Amino acid sequence: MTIETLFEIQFPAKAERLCLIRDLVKRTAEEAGCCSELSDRIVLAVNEACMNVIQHAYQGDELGVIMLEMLNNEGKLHFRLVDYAKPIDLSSVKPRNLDDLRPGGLGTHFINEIMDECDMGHLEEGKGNYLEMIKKIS
Amino acid sequence: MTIETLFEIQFPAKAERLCLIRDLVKRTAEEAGCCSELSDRIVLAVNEACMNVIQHAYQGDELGVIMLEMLNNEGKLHFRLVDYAKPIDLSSVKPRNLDDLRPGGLGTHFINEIMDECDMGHLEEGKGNYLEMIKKIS
Amino acid sequence: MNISTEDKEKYTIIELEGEVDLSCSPDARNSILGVLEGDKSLLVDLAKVSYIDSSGVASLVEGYQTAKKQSLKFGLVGVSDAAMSVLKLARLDQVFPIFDSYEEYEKKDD
Amino acid sequence: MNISTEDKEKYTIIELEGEVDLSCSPDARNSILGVLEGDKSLLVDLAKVSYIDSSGVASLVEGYQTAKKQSLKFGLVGVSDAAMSVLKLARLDQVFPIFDSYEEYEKKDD
Ligand SMILES: Nc1ncnc2c1ncn2[C@@H]1O[C@H](COP(=O)(O)OP(=O)(O)O)[C@@H](O)[C@H]1O
Ligand SMILES: Nc1ncnc2c1ncn2[C@@H]1O[C@H](COP(=O)(O)OP(=O)(O)O)[C@@H](O)[C@H]1O
Repeated sequence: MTIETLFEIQFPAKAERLCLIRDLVKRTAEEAGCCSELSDRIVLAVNEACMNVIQHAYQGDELGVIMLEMLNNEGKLHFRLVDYAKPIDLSSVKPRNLDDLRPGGLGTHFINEIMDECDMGHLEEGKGNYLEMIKKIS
Repeated sequence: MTIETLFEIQFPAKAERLCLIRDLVKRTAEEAGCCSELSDRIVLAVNEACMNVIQHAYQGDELGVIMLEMLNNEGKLHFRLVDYAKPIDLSSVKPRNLDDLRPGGLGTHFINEIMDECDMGHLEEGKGNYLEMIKKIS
Repeated sequence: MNISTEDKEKYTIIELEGEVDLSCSPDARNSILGVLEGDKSLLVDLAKVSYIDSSGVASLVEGYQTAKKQSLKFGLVGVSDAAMSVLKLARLDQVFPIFDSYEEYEKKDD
Repeated sequence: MNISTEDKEKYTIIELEGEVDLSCSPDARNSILGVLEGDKSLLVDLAKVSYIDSSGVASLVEGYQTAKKQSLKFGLVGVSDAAMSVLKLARLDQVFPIFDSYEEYEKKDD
């Protein structure tokens, strides 16, 4: 059993940085063996997770830092996203009812649809929050 | 005075990862205001520095990890490259005499030609090595 | 992302091009709501959208709802594959009026 | 990187395409030395090289030196801007025989 670390990146919690992160995730997913369609979906989910950290955990504070780690665990891609914001209310993290049309409330739905497993929690000692996502790719 | 962290990435010391790192550095340099020609030169230098870590510091050990940090310090790009290999012999790090033609010995020459400042040293307690490079871009 | 706007007799076209993400979806939103404030029906052309995230989709939903309130027409035209797969994931492909071309819209609008 | 090889009457062409970096320069080196072992003169076509690092340049230097020892011809053809700027930085643009085209090489070779 081998877990391969693909990368771990820290970047400022700014919308302008997301494009770069998408490229990084897309290329790395394709190198790990994903087809273009699958890597596009994975990119969408990871992007939404980063957006949520920027908008909700850091509430737009651009001094915030996001850590994203990507691993390949024998055909399962693991993503670990960490922020150092105040501990969030985990019970508030849920999509809107899709039938109740309004702008917003889709990000968590996209993540849940695309990823096979998701786990969100607080870091020790109130240091921040994490989101772990797993996607089987082969 | 503001120092902007652009990213910090950790990745396995494998030649196959370099393409991704080049893309990341190129895009980030261009977003920081470099023209295409300047960003190509910066990419070349950072790539050579990573190659040297892979080939000489880790001597091909692909379990090694490389950390690359990129900052924008008011128009000066700072790169900090860290490895966790055995402390290297700093006096051995020099280019070949360019007139003495042989394969190899060009990487440090490229780095010195392209970057404005370079500083290499050991991490505390023999934990590894660092290379800091600075390039003025405006 | 690039936004371009074109005024037709009966409606306005907003063409979005490139990546519609959090860094620029507020601009898309402003353009969309701007046209609707001017009391014009709106077609948003998504043919050249290579990526759209939930914030871009939210701008479209807001446009759709605002148009409805003002009894204006709102539609999407030439939706790219990249945009369509995101709309489908949000189950909005069944909500938005979607047209292959301006001709198709004009025919149905008659 | 892509490597393609073409045998002409008086020389062999190796065309390198894409990024010639540490992950694939050993392949370029093997191809280059392989042709020279076969006692053929060699032109390396760099027209489609978008990136070359010092390990790629080292393979060219090794080819140049090996050819010289064996009294074979070695040259570079159609060097792309990306490759040329790296050769210049290494001051090898004055060392390698460089030709704009195969015709230029053949004319000079007569
Ligand atoms: N990383 C996060 N930190 C704090 N709250 C979050 C986070 N992610 C999601 N949430 C909460 O879950 C809700 C739904 O998120 P989402 O489905 O992505 O839609 P939106 O971000 O458009 O509201 C958000 O409004 C927010 O309250
Ligand atoms: N990161 C490093 N760790 C250890 N030794 C290094 C490092 N970088 C360079 N060196 C030493 O400096 C020499 C010259 O490096 P360089 O000019 O890049 O050429 P090359 O890598 O082709 O030998 C290397 O052969 C090596 O001995």
